[in-house]
Order: sequence, then C-alpha cells, then structure tokens
Amino acid sequence: MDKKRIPVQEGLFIEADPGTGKSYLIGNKCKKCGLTAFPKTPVCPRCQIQDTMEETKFEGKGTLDSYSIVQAALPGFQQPSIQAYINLDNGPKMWSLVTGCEPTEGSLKLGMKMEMVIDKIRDDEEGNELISYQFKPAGK
Amino acid sequence: MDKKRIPVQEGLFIEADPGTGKSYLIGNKCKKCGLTAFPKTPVCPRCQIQDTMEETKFEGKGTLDSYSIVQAALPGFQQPSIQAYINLDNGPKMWSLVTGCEPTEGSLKLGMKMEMVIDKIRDDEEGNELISYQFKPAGK
Amino acid sequence: MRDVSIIGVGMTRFGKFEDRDMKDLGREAVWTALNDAGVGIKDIQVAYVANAVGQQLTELKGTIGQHVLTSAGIFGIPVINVENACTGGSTSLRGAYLEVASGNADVALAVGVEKLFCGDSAKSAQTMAAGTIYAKFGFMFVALYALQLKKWMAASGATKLHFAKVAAKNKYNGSLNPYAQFQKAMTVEQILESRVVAEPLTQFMCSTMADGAAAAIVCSSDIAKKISQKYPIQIAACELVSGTYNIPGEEHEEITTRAALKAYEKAGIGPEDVQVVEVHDAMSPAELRMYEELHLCKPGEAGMMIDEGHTTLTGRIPVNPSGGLAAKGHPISATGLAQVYEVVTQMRGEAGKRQVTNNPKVGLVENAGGWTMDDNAACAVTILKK
Amino acid sequence: MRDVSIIGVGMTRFGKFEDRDMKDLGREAVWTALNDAGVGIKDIQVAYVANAVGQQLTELKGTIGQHVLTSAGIFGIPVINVENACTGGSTSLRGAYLEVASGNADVALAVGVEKLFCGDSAKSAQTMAAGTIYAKFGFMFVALYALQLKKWMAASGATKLHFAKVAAKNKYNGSLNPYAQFQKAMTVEQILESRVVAEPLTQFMCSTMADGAAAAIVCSSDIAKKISQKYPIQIAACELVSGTYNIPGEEHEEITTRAALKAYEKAGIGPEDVQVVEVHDAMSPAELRMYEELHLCKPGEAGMMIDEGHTTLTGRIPVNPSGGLAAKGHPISATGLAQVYEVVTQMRGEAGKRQVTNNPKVGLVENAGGWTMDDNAACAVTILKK
Ligand SMILES: [Zn+2]
Ligand SMILES: [Zn+2]
Repeated sequence: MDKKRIPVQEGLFIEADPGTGKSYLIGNKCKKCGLTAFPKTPVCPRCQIQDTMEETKFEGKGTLDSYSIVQAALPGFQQPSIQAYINLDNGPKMWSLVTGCEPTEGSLKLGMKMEMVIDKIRDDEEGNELISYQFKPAGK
Repeated sequence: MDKKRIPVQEGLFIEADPGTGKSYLIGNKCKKCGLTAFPKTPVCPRCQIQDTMEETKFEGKGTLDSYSIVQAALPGFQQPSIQAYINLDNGPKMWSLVTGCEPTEGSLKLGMKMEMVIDKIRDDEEGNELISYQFKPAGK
Repeated sequence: MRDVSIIGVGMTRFGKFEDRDMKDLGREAVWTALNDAGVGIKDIQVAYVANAVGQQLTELKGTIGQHVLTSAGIFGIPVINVENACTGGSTSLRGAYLEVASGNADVALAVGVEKLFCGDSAKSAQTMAAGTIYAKFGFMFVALYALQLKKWMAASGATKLHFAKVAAKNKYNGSLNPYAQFQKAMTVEQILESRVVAEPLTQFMCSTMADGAAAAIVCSSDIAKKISQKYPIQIAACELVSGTYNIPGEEHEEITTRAALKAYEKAGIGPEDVQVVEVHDAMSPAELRMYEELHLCKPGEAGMMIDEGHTTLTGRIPVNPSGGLAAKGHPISATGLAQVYEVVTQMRGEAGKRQVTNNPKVGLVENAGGWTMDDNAACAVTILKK
Repeated sequence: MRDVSIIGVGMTRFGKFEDRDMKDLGREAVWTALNDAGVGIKDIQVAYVANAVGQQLTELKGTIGQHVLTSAGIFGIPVINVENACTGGSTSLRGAYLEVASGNADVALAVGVEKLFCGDSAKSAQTMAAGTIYAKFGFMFVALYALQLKKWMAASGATKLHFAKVAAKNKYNGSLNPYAQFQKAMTVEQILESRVVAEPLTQFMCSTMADGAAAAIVCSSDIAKKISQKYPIQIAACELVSGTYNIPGEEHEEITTRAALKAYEKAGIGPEDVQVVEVHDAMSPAELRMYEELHLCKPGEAGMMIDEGHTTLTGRIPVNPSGGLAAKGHPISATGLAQVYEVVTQMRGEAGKRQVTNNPKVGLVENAGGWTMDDNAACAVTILKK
C-alpha cells in the first residue's frame, strides 16, 4: 500500500507540484493597519475590530530569530530537534521546526537567512507521512 | 488463554467462593445516626461531620423500588436491559441492572423481593469478563 | 450590589456542523452578541466561557475560553473557564453577573460553546454517557429519567399522552425557530408511535447531540440605560445550586425547586408573575415536571397545563417557545445561554414567527445538568425582567 | 467591596500516588483547610474547584468539583468548576474572593485538585504536551522556555550558573518541606551536570508531573476576626489576566508584569513592600525572570539577587520557600493554591524548618499557565497581608 502525504493541518500551506512553482504559507493581513498573521487570525489584534483581515500568501523566506536544540520529543517526533522562531519576510514572527542541518549549536546563526520547505514531520499510526512547513538554512 | 473475571470496580463487593458462603456488598454506616450508604461515602450526608462512618456489609436482599426496560445500551452492554432501583434490606436505595428474567413489562412487580448476584455485565476489550453486582427476582 | 442588565445576546444555529470548530462557533455567537449590544471588542472587561467535553472531543485541551475569545479578537482580560455539565451556560452567566453586580467590572461577557460531533459518533456517544461514574456499570440517563417519570406519573396523574402533547408543542415551536436543529413540526401520534427508548419515553421525546454556541453581554443597569441599543433586560436573580443527598424515606426537595425558591426570593418575584419560560427538557416530559417544581402550577396540575394550552406560544405562560432541547438541540454548555437568548428575544418582541403574544415583562430560565449522589449535579434558575 | 481574609489552608503532599484518586486527594486538602480554619462542612456557602486534565486522565468526566466535594461531605451549595491550565488554583481563589468581597457569600471555599499519574505515563506526557494546539507540529514547551531564556540572558546578563543557583536554592528549600515531592537538596554542580534538555535548561531545573490538591477557605475580614482560630491573612488583591498578542517589532508587556501592576495598584502595596514570594517556576530559571517582571528588582539585577542570597530563606525577600514547582511538584490546578498555602503558612510563622526569618507582613503569589497567541493563556498575582 502506498504511503500518503497528509498535511498535519489543513489550510496552513500550499505545496507546489514537484518541479513547478513554489510552496506558500497561507496567512492574512489587516486592510487597515497592515499587520500580518500566520496562521490566519479572524480579527486584527492591533485594531480589534471585525472584518479587517484578508487572506495573503507568504513565500516562506525569512531570518532566524532564535532557536533551541531539544533533547526530548513527543511520541513519533525526531529527537533531538531544532525548534525556532523565524522572522518571515513581509510577515510575522512564527514558530517552526528546523530541518536540513545538524542539530548542533554550530550549525545555526541568529539572523541567518532561512527558507520554508514542506516536508514530513512524522509518520502517523497508519504509516502515512504527516507533512508540514519547516524551515532550513537558505540555499541548502 | 483463559478468560479472567475482573470486577468492574474494586471495593464494591466480595464474591463468595463457589458453593461456600455468600457474596456481599460493601457499604458503610454512620455511627451517630445510623444512615447507611452504598457505595461507601466518606462523610455521613445527614450529620455532615467527619469520622462517623464505619464499614458494613450488606447481604444483598431487597425489594424492587422501580424499574425501566431500556431499548438502548452503551457499547458492550446487552440491549434491552432492565435498570432498577432496589431498596436494600437494612440498607439504602441503590441503582442496579436486573438479570434472571425476561426484559418485558410482565416479568417484574414493584415491591417484589430481589436478591443480589455477582455476574458478568460485559466483556472487556481483551475478552475478559467484567463482573459486578446485579439483582434478580428472589428465589429464581 | 448593583442592578445588572443583559444588553446583547447571540447564538449560532444548533446542529451538526462538521466543518466548524469551537473557535468558529464561539466567534459567531460572541460577535452577534457584541453587534446586538452595540459595544466593541475592547469594551469587554471580563469573560466567562463554559464548555463541558471539548477536552475529550476536540483538539482544544485547555484554556478553551482563551482560544475561542482570541479568535474573536478578545484578549488580555480575565478569562474564567467554567464547567458545570449541562448547567455550564448558566454558570457562565452567573459569573458575569457577579462581576458586574459587585462593581468589579462594568461590562462582562458570558459564553457557552460545545462541539459534540467529532467525526466519530460512537466516541461522542460514549463521552456523553461517561458523564456519570456509573456508566461502567451500564447505567443510562434515559433509564433514570424513565424511572423517575413512572413514579411521577403515578403521583401527578400525568400520562404518556401528556408527554407526547408537550413534545408536539415543542416540535411545533422549533419548526418556527431558525436557530433550531430540527425545524419540523410533529403530531402527537407521530411522537407516540416513534420507537420506545425506555417506557414511557419514545425517540421523539428525547434531545439529541448538537454543536453550537451562545453568548450574552451584561453590564450595570445604569450604564445599560445609556449605551444599550435595545431595551435592556434586567437579571433579577441568577441562582445556582448543586445536588443534595437523597436519603431513602426522607423528604428530598427537588433541586429545581431549591434553585427556583432562591431565585424568587432574590428577585422579589413570585411564580405567578412569570410570563415566559425556558426549561431544561433533555427529555420532553421533564417540562411537565418543571411546571410543578417551579411552582408554575399546583401539584397535580401539570397535565391540565398542557391540555388547556396555557404553555403554547399564545397561552397564558408560554414554555419553551424556542422548541426546547429536543427540537432546538442540546450542545451541553451552550444550552443555558441559548435559553437566555430566547427569553431575552421574546421579552424584546423580536422572536418573529415564534413570538409569544402575552408581551412578557418577566421571564424565567431553568437549566440543570450532571449527576452526583442520585441527584443532578447542578441547577440554575435565572429570572429576567424589564 | 468588603475586605476578605484567608482563615484556613490545606494541602496534600505532592507526588505520585497511584492508589489515590481526585476525590481522596481533594477531601484531604478540604478537610485540612476546614480544620485549620475551625469551621464545619455546613459553614461553606459556595465553592470553586479547579481542575485541568481530569477529563482526559481520570474517570471523572465532568462536574469534578461536585464529585470531590460530596466525597468531603459538602453538597447543595453553588459549585463552580473552573479551568485555567496551571493558573486554575488562583482562578479558583479569585472566584471565592469575589463571592465574599461582593457580599454574595460570607464563607467560601477554593480548591485545586489534579491527578496526572494514571498508570500510563506516555498518556500523561501526551496529555501535558497537548495543552497547546501546536503539539501536533512537534512544538514543546521546554523549547519555548529555552528560546525565551536565551534572549533574556543576553538582555539581563543572567547566566546558566545563575539558573543552577536558583534551582539549588529551591531544591534545598524543598528538602525541608514535608509536602514536597522531592525532598532532596542538590548542589549547583549536580544541577549543571544533569542531562541537558534544551540548552540552557538541564533536567533538574525542570518541574515534573505530580498528583495533589490544595484548598483555602476565605471569609469577610470582619467575620474572620471573630471566628478565625489563627491570624487571618487578608487578600489585598487577586488579579487575573489573559495573554496578549505579541506583535513583532512592538513592545510586548509581559503577562506577569501586567498582572502584578494591577495587583499592586489594587492592594495599594508596592513591590518594595513584599517580603515573601512564591512564583510559578515550571523551569527554575523562570524565577529569575520573575524577580524583574514582578519589579522585585531592577532590570538586569536578577543575577545579583541570587548571587547575594536575597531570596533564600534567611534573605531579605525569600522566594519559593516551599521549593517551587521543580522541588515541590506541579499538579497543575493545585499549584496556585499550594503557593497560597505556603505564603499563608510563612506569614503565620508555621513553616517549621523552612520558616523564613524576616517575619513577613506582605506576601505575593504569581501563578501563570497555558499558551495562546505566543503568550501565556493566563496569569494571576495575589497579594496577601496581615
Ligand atoms: Zn489592524
Ligand atoms: Zn449520620
């Protein structure tokens, strides 16, 4: 039986077909004040009035805000992991797992350029791949 | 593999060895006012002060207070079932499943004598028998 | 303590909404209530949010109020998550009421939200049943209702026909309510001929599962007079009690009666003054018992109340104009605030096709739930006046 | 609003109690508090009961307060079940406080009870992690703490050695506390050399799972003077807030600071007056941050506070004399009331071997928890005085 790739949550990202176009994160933006959000928030937290948010896509480029190498994991997840905050270009700060480099203090530098990648984060109970956005050092 | 008989909850009853003695319900009684309880209550609900309750055993004789034939069941339980309140001799009113008679309106009469029996109420996920107190028409 | 009024109410339709989560449902109810009151997100100073089984059936495993409210744009303020089985909605209202009555806040929000359909109906059913610790012995609530009703029928003279008449009245009311889960009228015969669940209860006398949310915004009556867009409805009393031990052979005062007597006393309003009522009829016949237990009629008169039509939309004292739990649906913690929504809407004269015709000045909400010690775990009675 | 005082406190030891359920734990805490106050079961007029994950890990699936309280002989009264993640205990106290302050009740009970060990440690761990909706992405709280601490270290000048010193102070305090889960002192070296969980956090800096319960009885200060067996401790403030949106590039006021400033203002008491403190140190280094966020010292002075011993049992302002969460254990909803237990006990001079030596007249409890919008879901700061 073929393993399926299943998004860990719907509505967060669009995965590009292999070889064509780009993957995107789906967030939203306040028409009034310009605040951006990922994941989408129904109300602008700065304006706090209804109906100012509209959907927007983020390309998934950003910089490393902070990170931690974690020697513990929830069931099914890799240990150690790198957990980080990314400052998204033209977007908000967001939490993400980091992939594409060794989980050692030397492999990351605060402020370095990062790029989003859609990849497996763990297998589910039926052996399917649960996929989500992650970030890796840009160009790697 | 042998099926085990497992009490659905510990501390509610003592099952007699086959052929010897009797089974009992384990309740308690207020040293101050005589109120009886099943299952055990840590505080006498009439006196509402600490440390008046002491353990007591009920023989499991009683009368039928009220009953209902239920054409629905929780997963694993028999449908229909007879669910009843029993007035326990020298004890409180208590809820119980009724066994040992057809689940039809004609087979029970309010006020009739009932007696306690320890028997299977359902199988668990591993195929063991979950046992509990139940009541049946006396002498049947 | 200050007088407190309801200045805004909101609710979602109740039903099975497979693609809506609690944040989505809660937000709709909260925003509707805010718009109804004409106040903004930033005006809310404290919020109480009721939920019963979200931890078991949804992906929200805690601080559900904060998750729901931030999705509605409300954050930073004190948020108190409450649970009281089916009485959660009223418990939430009571909290908001006390905040304002005490002067601790000027404007407070009460929300009830519940999501019972989780894509696995066996899991939902198991969760509903597990509300009592006797579930593992095979105990079912419907049997308990049946046992009690059989005894009560003997005492009151009410019959199965009366039960069906109450159910039919409520199905009719529900057919006129755009927020009801089941908007279909039924005849007395259809109800009597539906499947027997536990004699004397048939299928169409019983409430079913639903998703939904409801909300109310309260503020001090003085402020309400200044800011309310609509006629403010005063909370004359909101009294909560828990169950008592039922000692065999001794008088046991019904939990509903205990809550109601406290509420009547607090409000300075008697049952004879009440003109519109929502009661907690998880099984339709419970409504008949409530007529007596709330002292809306004398003992033994419940059957007469329905025979003579006193509790229909056009009657002397309409009961469950919303359709009640069996027609409107019963999303546990949302129910109490949906009852408040209904009575407020009726008292404002905004209930459309199901509008009662007696121009009620005083309304009452009864909301009970849970099971401990052979009694309901909680019961709240709220009295509203204008 | 009336002045409100705590007249009785009680708690169980915290730890792994495989053969005790929530009813058993709750009853012990409630009875101990009743006996401490010298009031009877029937004197309690309203109760708030906090629990976080009982629905997921125990057989009690709702109205947990009623189940726990009836087992302690308390029933019939209004029972409000509250949840606020790790802030549940303080939320419960706040409710009891408001009941009495408003005059709605004269004597009120606040309980927090939690059962985390369920015979399946994987299930318990999963449940703890699932408190955030990001768990399914692999998000771990310990990583969050580590991320924040790394930034904070850069800003404040605090070092990993400071973190270990705080942890060692608290392990020592815990070694003197008969109610603590871990009653074993540890050296700074042992803590630094324990397994790294997420740099800069090591194993012995982190709190673990525990079962336990705690309770407090409050009444109006006037009545307290008449009936209290012991010196009543007044609740000068009990302020709850929820998290705020953290907008990148904009100032984000810490949730603890927001709660503390509200509490200081309400109490008319400044941080310079505080003489004994319990803070919510789910990871020991969080205590250092609290020194600054609660304004117990100036920004950048946290390291100095621990270096100079100001917060030890014999210091100028003892912090976490109980041992804090990492030594005492952290049964989610019981924690806030156990913190109150500790501060009341210290202010009465009844803390035995761990008694602080500055004869405190003013105490403070900080209790935070949950996670929404990149901030804690809730935080409460309570100020006590005698
Ligand atoms: Zn905006
Ligand atoms: Zn007694």
